[in-house]
Amino acid sequence: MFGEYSLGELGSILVMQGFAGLILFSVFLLMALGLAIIFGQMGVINMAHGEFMILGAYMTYLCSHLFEAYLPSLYGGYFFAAMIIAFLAAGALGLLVEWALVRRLYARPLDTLLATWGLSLIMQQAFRSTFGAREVGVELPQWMMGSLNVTGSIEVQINGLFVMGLTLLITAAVAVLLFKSKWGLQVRAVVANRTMSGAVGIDTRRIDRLTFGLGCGIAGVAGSAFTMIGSTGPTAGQLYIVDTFLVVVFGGAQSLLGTVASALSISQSQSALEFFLTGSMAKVLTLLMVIGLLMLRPQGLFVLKVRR
Amino acid sequence: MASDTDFLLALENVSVSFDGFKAVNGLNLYIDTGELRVIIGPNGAGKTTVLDLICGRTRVSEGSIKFKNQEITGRKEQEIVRLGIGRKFQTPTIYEDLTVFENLELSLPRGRSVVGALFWKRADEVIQRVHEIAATVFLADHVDRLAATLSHGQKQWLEIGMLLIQDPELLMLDEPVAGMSVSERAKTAELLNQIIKNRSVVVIEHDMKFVESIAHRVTVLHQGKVLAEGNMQRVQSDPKVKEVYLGH
Amino acid sequence: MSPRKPPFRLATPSRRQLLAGAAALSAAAFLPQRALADFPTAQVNTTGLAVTDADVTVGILHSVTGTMAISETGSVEAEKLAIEQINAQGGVLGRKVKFIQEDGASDWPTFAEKAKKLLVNDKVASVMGCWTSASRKAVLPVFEQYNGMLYYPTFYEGLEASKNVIYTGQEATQQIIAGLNWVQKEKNAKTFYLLGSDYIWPRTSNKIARKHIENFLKLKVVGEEYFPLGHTQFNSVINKMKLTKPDVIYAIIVGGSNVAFYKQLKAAGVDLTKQTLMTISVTEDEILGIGGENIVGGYACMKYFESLDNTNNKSFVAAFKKMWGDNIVIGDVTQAAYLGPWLWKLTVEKAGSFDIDKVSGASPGVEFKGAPEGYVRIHENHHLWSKTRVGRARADGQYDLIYETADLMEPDPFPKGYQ
Amino acid sequence: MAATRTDSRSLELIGFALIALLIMVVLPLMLDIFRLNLVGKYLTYAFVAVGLVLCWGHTGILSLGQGVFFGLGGYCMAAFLKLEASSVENTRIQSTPGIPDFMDWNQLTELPFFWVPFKSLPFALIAVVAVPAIAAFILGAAMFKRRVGGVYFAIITQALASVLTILIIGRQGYTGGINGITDLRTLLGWDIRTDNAKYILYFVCCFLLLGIMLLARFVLASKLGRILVATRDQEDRVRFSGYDVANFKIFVFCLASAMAAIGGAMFALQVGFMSPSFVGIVPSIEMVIFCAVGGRHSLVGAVVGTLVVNWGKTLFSESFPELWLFAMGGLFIAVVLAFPRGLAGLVTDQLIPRLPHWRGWTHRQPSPAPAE
Repeated sequence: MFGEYSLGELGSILVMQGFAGLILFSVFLLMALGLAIIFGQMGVINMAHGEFMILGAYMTYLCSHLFEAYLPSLYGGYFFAAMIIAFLAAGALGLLVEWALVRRLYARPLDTLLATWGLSLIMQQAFRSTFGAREVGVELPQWMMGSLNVTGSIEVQINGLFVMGLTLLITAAVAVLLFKSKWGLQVRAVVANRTMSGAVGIDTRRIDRLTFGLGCGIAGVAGSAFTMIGSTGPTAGQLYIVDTFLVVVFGGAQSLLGTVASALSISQSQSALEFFLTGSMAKVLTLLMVIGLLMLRPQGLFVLKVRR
Repeated sequence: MASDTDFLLALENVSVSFDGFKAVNGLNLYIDTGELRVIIGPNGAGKTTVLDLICGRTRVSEGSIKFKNQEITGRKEQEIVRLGIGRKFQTPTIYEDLTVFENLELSLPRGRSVVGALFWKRADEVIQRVHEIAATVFLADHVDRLAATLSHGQKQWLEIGMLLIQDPELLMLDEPVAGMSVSERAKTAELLNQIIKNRSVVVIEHDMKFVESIAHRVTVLHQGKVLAEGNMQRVQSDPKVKEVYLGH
Repeated sequence: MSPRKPPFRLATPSRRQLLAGAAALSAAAFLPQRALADFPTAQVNTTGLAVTDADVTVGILHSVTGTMAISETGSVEAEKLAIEQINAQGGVLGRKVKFIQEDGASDWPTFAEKAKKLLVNDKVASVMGCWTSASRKAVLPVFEQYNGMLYYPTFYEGLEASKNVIYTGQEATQQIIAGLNWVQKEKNAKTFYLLGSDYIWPRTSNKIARKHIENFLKLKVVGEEYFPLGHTQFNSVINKMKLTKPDVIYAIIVGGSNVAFYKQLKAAGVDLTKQTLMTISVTEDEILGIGGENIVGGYACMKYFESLDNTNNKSFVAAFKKMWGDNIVIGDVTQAAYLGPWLWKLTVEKAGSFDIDKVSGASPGVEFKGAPEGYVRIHENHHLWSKTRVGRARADGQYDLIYETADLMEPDPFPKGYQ
Repeated sequence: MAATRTDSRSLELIGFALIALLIMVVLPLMLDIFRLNLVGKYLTYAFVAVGLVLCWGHTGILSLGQGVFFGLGGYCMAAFLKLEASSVENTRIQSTPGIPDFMDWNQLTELPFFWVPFKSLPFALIAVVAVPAIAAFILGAAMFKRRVGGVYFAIITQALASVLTILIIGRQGYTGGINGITDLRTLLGWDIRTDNAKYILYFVCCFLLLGIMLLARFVLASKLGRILVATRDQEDRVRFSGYDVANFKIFVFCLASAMAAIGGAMFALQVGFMSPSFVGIVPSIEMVIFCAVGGRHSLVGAVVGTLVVNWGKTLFSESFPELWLFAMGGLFIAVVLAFPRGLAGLVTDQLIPRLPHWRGWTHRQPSPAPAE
């Protein structure tokens, strides 16, 4: 297949393909992180996750227009403001949803899954009514476009680097929050034993709400970041759901490390398969592999053995 | 590895660890036919885990468990049940959406395959047996009630009844009197004394008074190991036991 | 989005719409005016269609909800504009055109149901509708069974010709061959990389493209690849293209994937002003989502661009924006949808009857000189003779016309040698 | 719980009779064939909903991939019909006459081997049930034996729906691709597109649905039905009563899938085509919605829920297309939050206890007393 290319060419493609895999990894991880936090805390999948991401994307779109109109001099930096606004907007909506919907369903995880699906329908139509049915184009500041020349033949995408950096930052922040902060301690306590945590004075409802809000907020940031690589439209959130859910489920509940490892393994295999097969077949094979592995390790790849 | 045994149940050198923590550590435990054994021990001593190991809910990391001189480690729960081991859980585990009658009927050791269950007939002997057991566990007047509407004590009895109807050779009860009123406890003790006549029973219990009222032999577990074994008096006077368990 | 429409609406033009109609009047003034008295209802409607002395009812059948609403909205708008304009000119055979709009809801059986409702319950004289091939395939048996006329606006894969359908968009060979010839000649292209979303239109189109490239142009295809609909990760294929260095990237990617593809292409440092890329799936509508800055320099090959410089098009664009707002862009399909009502009107007037069989039979040879894309004519196979054009994308989301075929391209839905 | 189980049993019988009356008599008298054909299409979804009552409502297995089985059943039926419609004389203009049109467009020159058996109607009819049931068996065995359940099962079935959709769309030479298998005409020479045929098919569909409801009723009323409920509430206890829980789950999942598949086959017959848009994630979840709205525990409720939601969808999308998704989403949230037992629960929990005569109207039958 590659006989006609020089070794140097193949080498640089290999490097770039590795980089593409890393970008895919960052994308998967960023998509899945918010969901994983919620899944770990409540054991439930938020089916409106994709719509929270798109909310973040629309916030970015609005921001770019606001900056263009009122702060043209700061336009180059609008993206940072947009991410913060996306986080706040999606997080606030998440808090609201938790208060109005999810907290009533903690005893019924499958029902939460269904209720959040209903929510996703409503959010889609709300986007359509507000922003129109067409996709909107989110313009990026010039400095975020294009790629860096590492050597003559190796180029890396700036926005890919940006996504990787962002993913690293957010993952680290979540890890610090989970393992160093009081909130994280309480979250871990609630995950381990909800009743006991309540008994020792942890406000489990508050923890749930904050966790859900944080998860949705991270989804918003992810959505904001994905305006660089994907489309922004009322139904675009659906494009991400299967991948996201699989990453989270594959990683297993209650394990941040699991989510990271799962995103890494899925993205690497997909990226490698894509290079040798067509995109369609790579996707099918990746999904089937994940399903097959999940059957072997039903509780996810990276779950500790505990007494049930 | 393990030798042949005359005991009904023999645990030899059994260990299990959860993520590095050894919940049960080199445990040896032998139960005779017709014996009533009470296992006591402080929280986290590994009592429930021992029951989980015997009935196949948790896999042993090493060691051997033999029932009627037959290795049962690695078997599935339902197979172990079919060999004649019944298990009652700490919290009442019954089918709340079914009636008492149906709860007992489901526990009858017949029609356990898919086809058998689909074409199951309520023969007269089945009905008779269910009513018999219902009477034994003080629920004769409640057979048509939804299990969800029973009192906590009645639920515990129902679960014991569901085990009885399986007619197991070894019955394992995890805190059978937890949450019962004083009079219910007395009745339960009476019930246990009655049903152990033709089988072996392993009981986990915290309530010392209750233990005294039923126990033949007591095993004290501590940190996944047997700390002491013998009759109630001897165990209670053991200084080691006093230190870890009874002393405070 | 316009506010909700009652399902049944008498098209009484508002002042604004009247103005729009007047604009079209000048463009179409040469069309003959026929008076009601010449065409008594009993004579022009022998099969019980919804035709009275005062009006005639047609159907509009597109997705207003669901995933396809994004694409189909423009077609609905264009068809409504054309109907307003026809009414402003005095209607068809002296009758006002009323329309019943149904929502296909992006769901193919719904399309079939609604098509049947329009034909059986409402007895509409014709239907302007459908967008995806799947929806057309779903309604086709209905139109053939209940004998209706469908005016279908989208460029599509071909392999179909029905007496009950007029295809106002281009079929694949019309769109592809002229573009490939041009790119060979102008860009001196030798190697091609074919991409597409994984379904019938891109696959069929790429097949035609490959045959043309290999068998007729004697050039080389260095890669061909398909992605599931909705795919958003293209870095791997971009790397493969960097390795194979094709002279031309030939992309037929649709929907949300499109946006991801062009953004990632740009981010990977592929500059479309240097790397030739040709697409047949990106109209001005799609550029709204992609962002002009991400596709600037790319070539699109189709029959219409909003920027076409002719009087028909100028008044069409002006009327369209007056009716639907200045922010709206007009793509190839939207223009083709606009042709539907006009072609139907002209055919009815040629046939002197609303009867489906007569309209179907009279269709070949009907010409529309007022078409925004210029002159079109209906072929025997119910597709349109039309010119094919190559445009280069600008940063503002419009295309600059680079090339157009000298002659009308003949529609050839079952191309020999390309299958 | 106000109504006792015996009450709800007789209630279910009444509901069953009412449903039969509604779909067999009232609707055919009230509606023209066009609307009736629509109802027929909705009823095919009710097959899926009835299956979901078994495996979700009673056993607690939520499958978000029932569209896969609906689709497999529909494709098996459509394969037979398409082959019949693609006779050599119907397809003269093709380069290879006698094969389905989409194969010809994709340069296939002969029928793929796995299409050949579908020339036989008996084979096709068996395949309609067998193919999805075998698929469900493989999936179920792999999952339930390994004790995969709950959210994991839901997400995996959803991913499968996505895989199958990609495969059908991508392998268009063998499957008809995104356009599906269209233009189905006759069944053993009998034109299924005429009004007459549509009436007959509608009644066949009704009979099958009622038959399947009776079958489901039989299963639920048997001891197996009680084991399913027991499994949902206390899976461990069932295991410690000596049952192999996985076998029961596999059985009910296969049964539900076969039911969905029969629905799919009736869909292909009545609508006249089959396409991947009924296989994917969205239709699969919508079918769960039908079931939830009607009441996930009630067979009659599932059918009513399917009819109500679809009727609402048609009504809304004709009059207020913009509001449809709001209404659907809102309805769904409301059902899950406020009426988890759905419409059926509203009737049994709210309406019946308020009817003054009800309690005298049926009497509780005690369970059998021991024979003396």
